[in-house]
Amino acid sequence: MNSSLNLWVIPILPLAGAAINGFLGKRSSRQAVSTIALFFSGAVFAMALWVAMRFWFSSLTLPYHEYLAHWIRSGSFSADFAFYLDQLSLVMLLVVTGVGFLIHIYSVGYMWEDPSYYRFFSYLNLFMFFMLTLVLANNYLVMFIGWEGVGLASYLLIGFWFTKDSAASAGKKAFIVNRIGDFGFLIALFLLIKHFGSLNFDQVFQSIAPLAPETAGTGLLTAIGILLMVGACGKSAQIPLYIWLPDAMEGPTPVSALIHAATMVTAGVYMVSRSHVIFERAPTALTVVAIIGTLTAFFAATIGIAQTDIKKVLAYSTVSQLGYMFMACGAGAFSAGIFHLMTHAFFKGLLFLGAGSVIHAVGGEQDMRKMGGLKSFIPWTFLTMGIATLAIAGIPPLAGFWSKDEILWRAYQVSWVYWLIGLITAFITSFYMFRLLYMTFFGDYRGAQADAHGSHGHDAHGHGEPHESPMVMLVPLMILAVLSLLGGLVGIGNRFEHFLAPVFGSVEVVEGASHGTEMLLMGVSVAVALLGWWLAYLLYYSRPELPQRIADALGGFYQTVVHKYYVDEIYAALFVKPLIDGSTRILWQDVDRKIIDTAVNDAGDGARRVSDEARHMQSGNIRSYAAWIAAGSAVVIAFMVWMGSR
Amino acid sequence: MSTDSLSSIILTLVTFAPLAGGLLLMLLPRRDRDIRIFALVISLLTFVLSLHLPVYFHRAQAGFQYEIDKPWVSTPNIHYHMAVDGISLWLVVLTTFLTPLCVLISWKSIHERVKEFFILLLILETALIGVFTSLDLFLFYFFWEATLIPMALLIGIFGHERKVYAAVKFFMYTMIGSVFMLAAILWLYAHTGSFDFVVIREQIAGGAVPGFSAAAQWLFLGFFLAFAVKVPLFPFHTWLPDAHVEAPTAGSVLLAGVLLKMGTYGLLRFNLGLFPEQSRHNAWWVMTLALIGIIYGALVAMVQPNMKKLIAYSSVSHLGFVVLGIFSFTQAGLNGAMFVMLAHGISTGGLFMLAGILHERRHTYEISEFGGLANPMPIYAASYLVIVLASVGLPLLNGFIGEFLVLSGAFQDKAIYGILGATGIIWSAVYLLWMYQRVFYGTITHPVNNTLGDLSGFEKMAVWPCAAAALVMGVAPILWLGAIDPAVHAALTPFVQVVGRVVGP
Amino acid sequence: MHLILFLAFGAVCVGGAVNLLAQRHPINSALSLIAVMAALAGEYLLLGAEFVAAVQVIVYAGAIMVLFIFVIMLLNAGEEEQTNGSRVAILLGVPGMLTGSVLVAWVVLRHSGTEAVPIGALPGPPKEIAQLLFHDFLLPFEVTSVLILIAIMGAVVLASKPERAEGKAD
Amino acid sequence: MIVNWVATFFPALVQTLPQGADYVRILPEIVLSVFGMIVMVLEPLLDEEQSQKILGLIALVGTLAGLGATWFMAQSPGLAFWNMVQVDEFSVFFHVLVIAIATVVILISYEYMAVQRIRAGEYYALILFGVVGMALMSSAIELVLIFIALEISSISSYVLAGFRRHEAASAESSLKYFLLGSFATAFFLYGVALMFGATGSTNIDQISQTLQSGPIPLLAFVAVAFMFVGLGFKVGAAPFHSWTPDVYEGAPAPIVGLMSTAPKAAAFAVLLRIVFVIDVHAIFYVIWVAAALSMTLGNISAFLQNNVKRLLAYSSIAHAGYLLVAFAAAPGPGISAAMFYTAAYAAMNLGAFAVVSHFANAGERYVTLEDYEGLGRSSPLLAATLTIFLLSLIGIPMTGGFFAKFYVFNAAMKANLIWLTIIGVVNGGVGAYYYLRIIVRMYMRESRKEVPVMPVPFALRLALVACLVATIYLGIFPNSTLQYAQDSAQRLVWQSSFAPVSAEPGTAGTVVKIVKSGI
Amino acid sequence: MAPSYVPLSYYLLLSGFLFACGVVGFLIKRNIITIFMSIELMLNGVNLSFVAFAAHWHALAGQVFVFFVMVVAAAEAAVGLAIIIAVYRTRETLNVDQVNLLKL
Repeated sequence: MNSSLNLWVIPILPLAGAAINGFLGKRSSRQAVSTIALFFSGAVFAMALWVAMRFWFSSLTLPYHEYLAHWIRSGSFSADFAFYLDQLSLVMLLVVTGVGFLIHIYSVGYMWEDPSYYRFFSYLNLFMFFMLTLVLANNYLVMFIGWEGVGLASYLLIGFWFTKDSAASAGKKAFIVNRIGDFGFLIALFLLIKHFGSLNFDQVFQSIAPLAPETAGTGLLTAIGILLMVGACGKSAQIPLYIWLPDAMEGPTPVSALIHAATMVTAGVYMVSRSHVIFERAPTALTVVAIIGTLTAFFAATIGIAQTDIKKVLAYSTVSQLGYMFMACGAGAFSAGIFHLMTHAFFKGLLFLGAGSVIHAVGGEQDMRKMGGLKSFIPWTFLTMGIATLAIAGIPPLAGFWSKDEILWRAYQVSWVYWLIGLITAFITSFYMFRLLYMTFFGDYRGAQADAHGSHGHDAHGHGEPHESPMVMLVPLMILAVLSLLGGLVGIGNRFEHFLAPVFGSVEVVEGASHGTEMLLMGVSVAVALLGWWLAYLLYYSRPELPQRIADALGGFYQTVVHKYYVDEIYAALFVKPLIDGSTRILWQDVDRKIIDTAVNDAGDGARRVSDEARHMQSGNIRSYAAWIAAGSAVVIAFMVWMGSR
Repeated sequence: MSTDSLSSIILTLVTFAPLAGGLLLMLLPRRDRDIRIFALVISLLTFVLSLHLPVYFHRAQAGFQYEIDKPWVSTPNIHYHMAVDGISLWLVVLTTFLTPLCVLISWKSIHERVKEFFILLLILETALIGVFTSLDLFLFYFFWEATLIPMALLIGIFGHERKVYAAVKFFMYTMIGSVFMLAAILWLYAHTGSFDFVVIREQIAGGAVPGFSAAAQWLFLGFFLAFAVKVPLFPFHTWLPDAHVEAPTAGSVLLAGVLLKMGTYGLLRFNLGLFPEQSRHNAWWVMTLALIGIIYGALVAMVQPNMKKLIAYSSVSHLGFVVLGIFSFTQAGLNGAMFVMLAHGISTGGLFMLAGILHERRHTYEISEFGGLANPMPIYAASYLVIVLASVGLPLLNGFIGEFLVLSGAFQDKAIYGILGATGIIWSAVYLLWMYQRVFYGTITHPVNNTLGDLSGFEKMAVWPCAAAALVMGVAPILWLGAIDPAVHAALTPFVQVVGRVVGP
Repeated sequence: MHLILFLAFGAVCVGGAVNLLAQRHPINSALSLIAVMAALAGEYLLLGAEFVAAVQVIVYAGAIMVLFIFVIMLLNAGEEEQTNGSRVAILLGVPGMLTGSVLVAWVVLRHSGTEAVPIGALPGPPKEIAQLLFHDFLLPFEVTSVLILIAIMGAVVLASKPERAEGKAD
Repeated sequence: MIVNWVATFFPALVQTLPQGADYVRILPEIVLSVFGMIVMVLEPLLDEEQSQKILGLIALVGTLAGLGATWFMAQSPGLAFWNMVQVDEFSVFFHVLVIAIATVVILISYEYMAVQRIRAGEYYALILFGVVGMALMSSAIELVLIFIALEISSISSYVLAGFRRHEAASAESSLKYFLLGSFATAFFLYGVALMFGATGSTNIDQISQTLQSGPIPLLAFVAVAFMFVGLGFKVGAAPFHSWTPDVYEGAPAPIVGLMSTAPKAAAFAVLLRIVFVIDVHAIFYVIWVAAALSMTLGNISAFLQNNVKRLLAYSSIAHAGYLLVAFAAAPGPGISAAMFYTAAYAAMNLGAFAVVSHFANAGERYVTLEDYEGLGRSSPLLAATLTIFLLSLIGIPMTGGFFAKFYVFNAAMKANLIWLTIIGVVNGGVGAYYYLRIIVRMYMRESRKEVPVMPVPFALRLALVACLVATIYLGIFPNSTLQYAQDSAQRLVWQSSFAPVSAEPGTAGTVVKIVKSGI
Repeated sequence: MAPSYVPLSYYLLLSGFLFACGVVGFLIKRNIITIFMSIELMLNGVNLSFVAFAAHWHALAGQVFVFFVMVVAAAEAAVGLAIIIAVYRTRETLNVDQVNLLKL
């Protein structure tokens, strides 16, 4: 029997931090603000660790339920504030609080100069609150609180520098695109309510578990699965709703690291994994997940090749890596997905923070073409980012290698097509990541000595030349670098899978025959990663003039890739513009004004016109009046005679 | 006074306290400050009195409570019959909650004919409360019509440029809509000999009304038309943007916050209560209109260049949710509809107050006149954001609960209703956040905006309760749903043929 | 005999009425109206209403018509101008009137037929009329005085020259 | 007393002389006539300044005495003067109404006379005498007397309409009223003649008995048609309404207040008796159409009206239409609804005209809507008062107009006149527009013209308060008035010598059925 | 006197004709005085009906009615002619088509 963990404290702590900083921060010093923010995010991390310890030392059995209070009650339907902890959420909990805490620390340094310092930490803590709610939810609706809430936090943080139009627009875009996904999510919830009468994970899954897997194409669970995937697409930036994530880089870099790489964007993966009971019984939905994941992984990676903005590269990389996770889920390897989620949180968080450090170093410049040769200026950053790059490229024995390989192997078991595309993506990933590394840290420094980008406030202490970040920023980098180095080791020998087995079911027994195949595939993928590295080395270090020539040779296609396949433009032309123009011209001007309101006013005018006509009966002439009387009486008499003689 | 004896007259007290205050106000000398304070005191007093209702309300009990039933006119048989159930209870409290805020928000903005303004406001409050508390159809109609004049005058006297057009349009539109209801009420009286809602309902349910089956559809339409204009349901909505844009802030707040609810309340109470059969037959097109309202209202709101018009069209959209929920005949749908009514009252009331605050400073509602306001007015921007998010339907704020329940209910009725309705959550994010961005984000384009002052004390007192209420309603909806749920369940008993739907979620 | 007399008086009546309409000078119209009234007095005699006939001649043809002629003279009314102020009167009023009269004529004929029913002994001795007038119809008779009072006052107020009391409203 | 004394000593005279009770039953008329004559006689004896005040006061006392006399009259219900008049609740109701209207009109005139410099003597005397006629109309049950009374009220109205005779408009108004009024009277008279021909009687009760005894002769149908034309004219019902706007526009404002209420009420009383006592069913269709036409035409025509008096004239046509709706409804609730309506209408319309006549100023210069702009600011109390009357005319709750309309439509609905009810309620909605225009002008527009606002004198204040109290009283406590109207309606239907109505579906039901089947 | 052998309907038709002539006169004549005379013509027509019906019913009430009509006619004539004079004073015309200040 578990004694109460008081899990509710976990989300409440950052909320308290957010509230304190939000209401009082404006009048407090930066030190006070950072103390509050760090205290609350640290405390929540400590508490997560404590929970994990208790589990580790077996004083806690999972899953663990905690009921807090009523929320919505309508008839027999109820959704209450209640929390749920199992191995899956424990992993998420640790990742979110851990990475979150590190990024809080980092932000103290990164945002120190910003005039809205308090606001940033308030938002950041708010984000933690919602993210933890999402992770710890006991039912879909509470999860939805977190789900929408992280969207809100993301909106606020992307638009943190709201005076920049692009930032404000990006925030709005993120929220709205997320809402489109939420639309699918909601419909899925309605289906669940309609057919299972509840949104509690336990109840829903218990009702579903006995059901047989549905045959392809039809069925309730398929619908629910696909709709949930729509929601996940929104949150986790998958095709076709990935478009907001690259724009989200308008936010401060720690935000990109925390929300748009490590935690929030993985919520979709978490949710799909959480709903694995549904997906496992809906093969079609699973296939959809796999296809979307695979396509996104490949598609986003190709865009990443041509990007020159350091954060944009990382953004597309994130999209691509999330695609991997969905590929895993689609292949039924939920634990592999979660594994990659975790390692990705480490190295992508690290990459973003490193990028932030770079940007910090070069005074706000984000264009890699204006960087170069930074390794001597910022060696620590270079070192940590290098580790992260190796990790994401899949060079053993770093974290990314283990998780990515697991996914590719599991995908191969489902279909070699997934594997192949995944492999190609791995090659591209390796290429653009090393491209990033070479362009940024090698060669000569191409940036301006004194920069004009003073708008962001984090670079106020004017730059003579690039300089290393303060320790408060470097320490999180180092910790994450260590995690990126070693984090993958927990997956050796399927230990991670075993850990999650109570959630996802036991690990399949791997046949001996395929063990060799697995080794082979592993070798191939390592080779591919090295190939990518080599190509990047070739193009961006030893023969830097080549990329331009290749670009020229490719011409239109290159342009298409640079412009991200014009997807934003296509969406704008297909949806946004018709919607706005149509609403303005057809709905508002035509239907509302011209038809409905005109009809109303015409009725009034018509009455007035009739009135004018009626008034002219009143000609002022006595004889006319007498005529009316005479004619009227004639009618009356005629009628009465008719009635009387009937 | 013991609570029991207070409970027996509390409705009368709550209903007529503002009127009495208004009459007293007439006698007061024209010293604006005193008048404002007096009006505030009266409205607060009414609010405090009205709190008696939820506090002593027996939540688990579905029927009418705090009932008073005294004969008023013997022939025709008109009774002074008032009572509240879980449905009307909250609408009364909503009214009394919003009125003091209206007084506060008008504190500085009304500086001419102050006395008249507050007298009208208080009279309006009485009429509004009366609409929700009266159970006698005559009494209901009485209060229903009585809301027209003070509202029209508030718009017409204290409004903006095209106030006369708007006031007349508002008046005529609703007047003509409601006469059909009068005809239907008269028919019911002629055939049942009673104006009493409960009596008539029982007679109809018992099949004791001669000629009812032939007339029922017309009666349904008679009531429906009056309510549809008030809601307003597409395509009867065009009075709303005009009325809102021209109305003074307090007028808009009450108009959106409470007056529109009269329509949906009427649909719920009377159309569903008296004509369950017809309601079911007509549900498909009513829901279609509601869906059109949701989507159409949102799309038109999206492209409005005028902030108040935008909010007005958003009301069309939101009220579409209410109607959708009501005509889904599901527990969730009706609960949700009720909750959207309350939530919309709070959040749209808040939005109108905020718009009014801006208008006071800049004398315009044009969105293009603003931009970058978050810098000079951070508190204002933050408050605005909270209300916007409540309106967008963010979980843990009030908008979400209602919309979720409504859509869930509609979905249970027919999937397509829920799906189309759910697009509304996308639209609301689109138009509100876009508007928010254009007003608050970016750089300041009009230098005068740099000098705008942040919220004043009175404005804070007016806006923050709304924000707080939005939060409380979002976090602890159970406080409201606890009373709503049994009442809705009772309202749905005539629909018990579809048992699964009713008792189900 | 009666029929001949009826027709004779009737012819005068009809002729007078038509002449009233046809004449353009009001004096001529007035004179034809007097003829109508005189002829009507004859009809009354035929119907046995001697007293009514006498009063008809004295009051109607005598007093009232004199008043008319007096006013015509006073105002020096000339020939009628043929203005067309009202198309409605011709287009709507006259046809309406014609339909009405045709219908009434039809009803009257249907009601009392055309047989020459003797319409009874003549019931009109002044004594009985007096009995009726001062007993059964006492109240209307008395009330008539109020009517006449009003008429007098009205005539005085309206016809008196506006110089006396009110002066010019400024 | 004297009569009793005479009776003791000259028993033979008892047969021929009216009894004491007979005089009591026309006491109000006697009192009013006497006061009228006093005013008339005193007029030449007083100089201009004095006469207006003193004669006004005397007239006022006269009407109040008339009200008192009505109380005495009410104590001895019954027939008088050999079935000439009948005193019952019905006639008492209209007596009180008509005399009360006259009282208020005199109060209103008090200021008006001074401003317009009108000769007071004849004016007040004519009002008093006119009221005699109107009062008699409501109690007369003999067509002769009805005719005379009608003429008294009409002729005094003709004269009063032309009282501002130096104004061309006033003279024209008078002429129009007179010519068309006489024209319509001739129709009424022809109807009486035909009714006499059809039944051999001019007494309403006898006529009704004769008609009940056998098949109704065709002549009676035509007779009722003619009488309806005459009375329809008097009440201003379409299509016999055309005189109203012109006459109201030209006549002095207080007199319009009088004309639009008192003679109308009296004419409605006559119409009620004729319609319900001389029960020729077919007329209900005519009334149905006239009601619908009046409402619609009156409301529609008023839309664009800029002259307030004229606007109120059109409104009075519309209100005549609403009243006729009650006529078209079954006798039971219909009669009482109509009676309530006349009372409520009198209160609110008179109030409105009181404000109009005060505001019109010398020579009635300020009677257009433009003149009313900004009145809410320059003269808030007056504007508020007018607003309440207008709201009552619209039919907004808390005012008499609301209950009046409500009762009327309720009656119509009871009688199953669904379409007429719908036409009525829609008209009630649409009609709100033009009243609203006045309110809009007063409150929502700024004054563009220099319009003098005079202080409200005491008498007018009194009149306004009286109207206001009546309007609001009827709007909140309609019960007693309605109860009284219902009792008298019951009596009216009972005494009309055919089967009781509300209990038996005989009369009411058949009427309803006939009307319903046709429409 | 000997009983009348003229059918009642003849009288009534004559009466109706006179009434109709009066109406037509009102409609087509322009001179106010003539119009007023038309009204008198109508009243005369009615009177004939009364007397005829009185004879028909042996009811003197009809004849009495005629007296009252005459009185009323006299009163109307007095007032009417006074009104006509008043109109003539203000408008200087007796043409009814020109007395149309008040309209619409």
